[in-house]
Amino acid sequence: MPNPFVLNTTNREDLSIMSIEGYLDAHTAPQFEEKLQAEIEAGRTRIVVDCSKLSYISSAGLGVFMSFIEEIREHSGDIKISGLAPKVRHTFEILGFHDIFDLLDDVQAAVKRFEDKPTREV
Amino acid sequence: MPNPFVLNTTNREDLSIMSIEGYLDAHTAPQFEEKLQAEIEAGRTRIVVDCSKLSYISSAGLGVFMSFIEEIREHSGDIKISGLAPKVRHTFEILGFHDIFDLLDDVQAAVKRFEDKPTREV
Amino acid sequence: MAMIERKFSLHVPSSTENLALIREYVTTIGASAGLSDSDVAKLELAVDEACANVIEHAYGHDLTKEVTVRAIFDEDTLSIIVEDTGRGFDPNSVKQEELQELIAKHKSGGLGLRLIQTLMDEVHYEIIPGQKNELHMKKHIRKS
Amino acid sequence: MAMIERKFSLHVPSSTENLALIREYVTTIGASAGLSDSDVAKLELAVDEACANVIEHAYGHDLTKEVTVRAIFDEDTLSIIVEDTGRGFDPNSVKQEELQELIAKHKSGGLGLRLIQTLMDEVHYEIIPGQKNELHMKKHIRKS
Ligand SMILES: Nc1ncnc2c1ncn2[C@@H]1O[C@H](COP(=O)(O)OP(=O)(O)O)[C@@H](O)[C@H]1O
Ligand SMILES: Nc1ncnc2c1ncn2[C@@H]1O[C@H](COP(=O)(O)OP(=O)(O)O)[C@@H](O)[C@H]1O
Repeated sequence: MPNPFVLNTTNREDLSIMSIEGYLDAHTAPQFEEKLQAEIEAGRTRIVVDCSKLSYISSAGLGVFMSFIEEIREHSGDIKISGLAPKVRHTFEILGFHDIFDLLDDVQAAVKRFEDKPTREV
Repeated sequence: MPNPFVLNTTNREDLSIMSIEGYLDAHTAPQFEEKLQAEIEAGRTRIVVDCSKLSYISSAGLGVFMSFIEEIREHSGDIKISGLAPKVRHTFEILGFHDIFDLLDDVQAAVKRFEDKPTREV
Repeated sequence: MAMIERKFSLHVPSSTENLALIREYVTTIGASAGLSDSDVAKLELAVDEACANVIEHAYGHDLTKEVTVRAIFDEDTLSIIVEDTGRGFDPNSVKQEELQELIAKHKSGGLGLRLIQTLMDEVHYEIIPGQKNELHMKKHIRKS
Repeated sequence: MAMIERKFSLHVPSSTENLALIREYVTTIGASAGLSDSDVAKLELAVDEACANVIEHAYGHDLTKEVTVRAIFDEDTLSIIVEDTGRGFDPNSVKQEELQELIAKHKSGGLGLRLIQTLMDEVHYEIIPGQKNELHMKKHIRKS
């Protein structure tokens, strides 16, 4: 397939761990948006997005993080982002996302960060 | 690089083991041709071509095998081909190369075949 | 030895499903032109953003329309031109909002043009509304 | 739901270094069109052979010339047209020699046209020498 994108969600106690794989671009971002929306509607606002298998992100993907973060933090939740490959991390950084989001090395560190800092001021 | 091709030659007693990697197409076939020619000119006509890392071959690559095999067998040598991936093997088979060349699973089997059958009638 | 200009063009239906094809096309050409891996990644993202804008804004996801991506390189510079025949727009009137502002408004867009500006060495638009809109982007090729 | 025809085209300088780009282009389109992996591999090889012939025979490696690869698909069929404006030739007068014969003559070529014929479902040439030469190839899309 020319545009492989895989999304898996695991619910672990009060955390949702969403792992995204492949390309997150204007074509696949709507799928991610829909799943994230569903978590929030289910009242699950403590979310780790595991990007360790994400090979590419464009602004359409970043836009999904951007549009939900305020609502999530208003509910005392957060999105912690883990496992960014250097190329993908660079795209987050160009736009200043590292100042807004906690970027962690792996899922374990992201889960731990929720203990220390369950939410952030926007 | 858009067209990665790597060629390595190891001389082991009276055998030359050439391993080819990447894409063998009309762009890269001349490099393979040159190296094979050099082996023959150096009197080394017992050659294993290890294709286990070859991901693609077109008729330009097959043409190199085709053009040298007679001369090599006239010198009581042979080219044994090893490790073809299914996709690459299919291209050899479409054109009937499996009737002309010994295709072996790996380098070890190719070396062994030289003991049993040092050359073939064309 | 003077290097001749090498010209490429790709024409695809206006659909986001073709962004992956466009990215492969520009990354392969970028590598051929001699860009570093990191510059190839910048090129990939800038061209993706430009084409996503054409598909979404210029053509409103009309699959019967065509996106054109031209590439020309010599030893110094790789130039990309993204062309559409859509409605056009005035790039100078697009307000660049701060990330904080976009977040406060729950916006999911508004990041593309600034990415393109940041990633490429030279960027300009040539717009003839209703006829042809071109986004010209250049990346200098650093000698290694 | 009737599927609209999707049309793509790629134009590249006539050089074997661009065969890798052409292969990526057709394999991505082949997968989008719904071909199986094995049919995508056949398409890749057939188009490579057709373009290598254009670069070598139609243009004699003249980098200033252009190779065009068009692709059109609907739900049933993927059609590829490889175009050149080179010298043209008479496909019917090309002698198809047996592999044994080619080996006996120490030939390194002469395998491309038979590969194209074997790999694709329909093949025909439209030749107007000196003006435009087109190799039309079709692959039927099997429903899975
Ligand atoms: N090719 C285009 N044709 C028409 N309008 C465009 C084009 N590119 C950008 N725009 C306009 O510029 C705005 C900002 O674009 P951008 O920064 O990429 O953010 P986004 O696309 O996410 O809205 C778009 O919302 C759109 O109104
Ligand atoms: N696009 C083309 N333009 C001109 N001549 C061609 C073209 N394609 C094929 N030919 C002719 O047909 C012959 C056979 O082609 P082919 O079977 O691909 O073998 P090869 O290219 O290895 O010689 C070529 O040698 C050439 O004379």
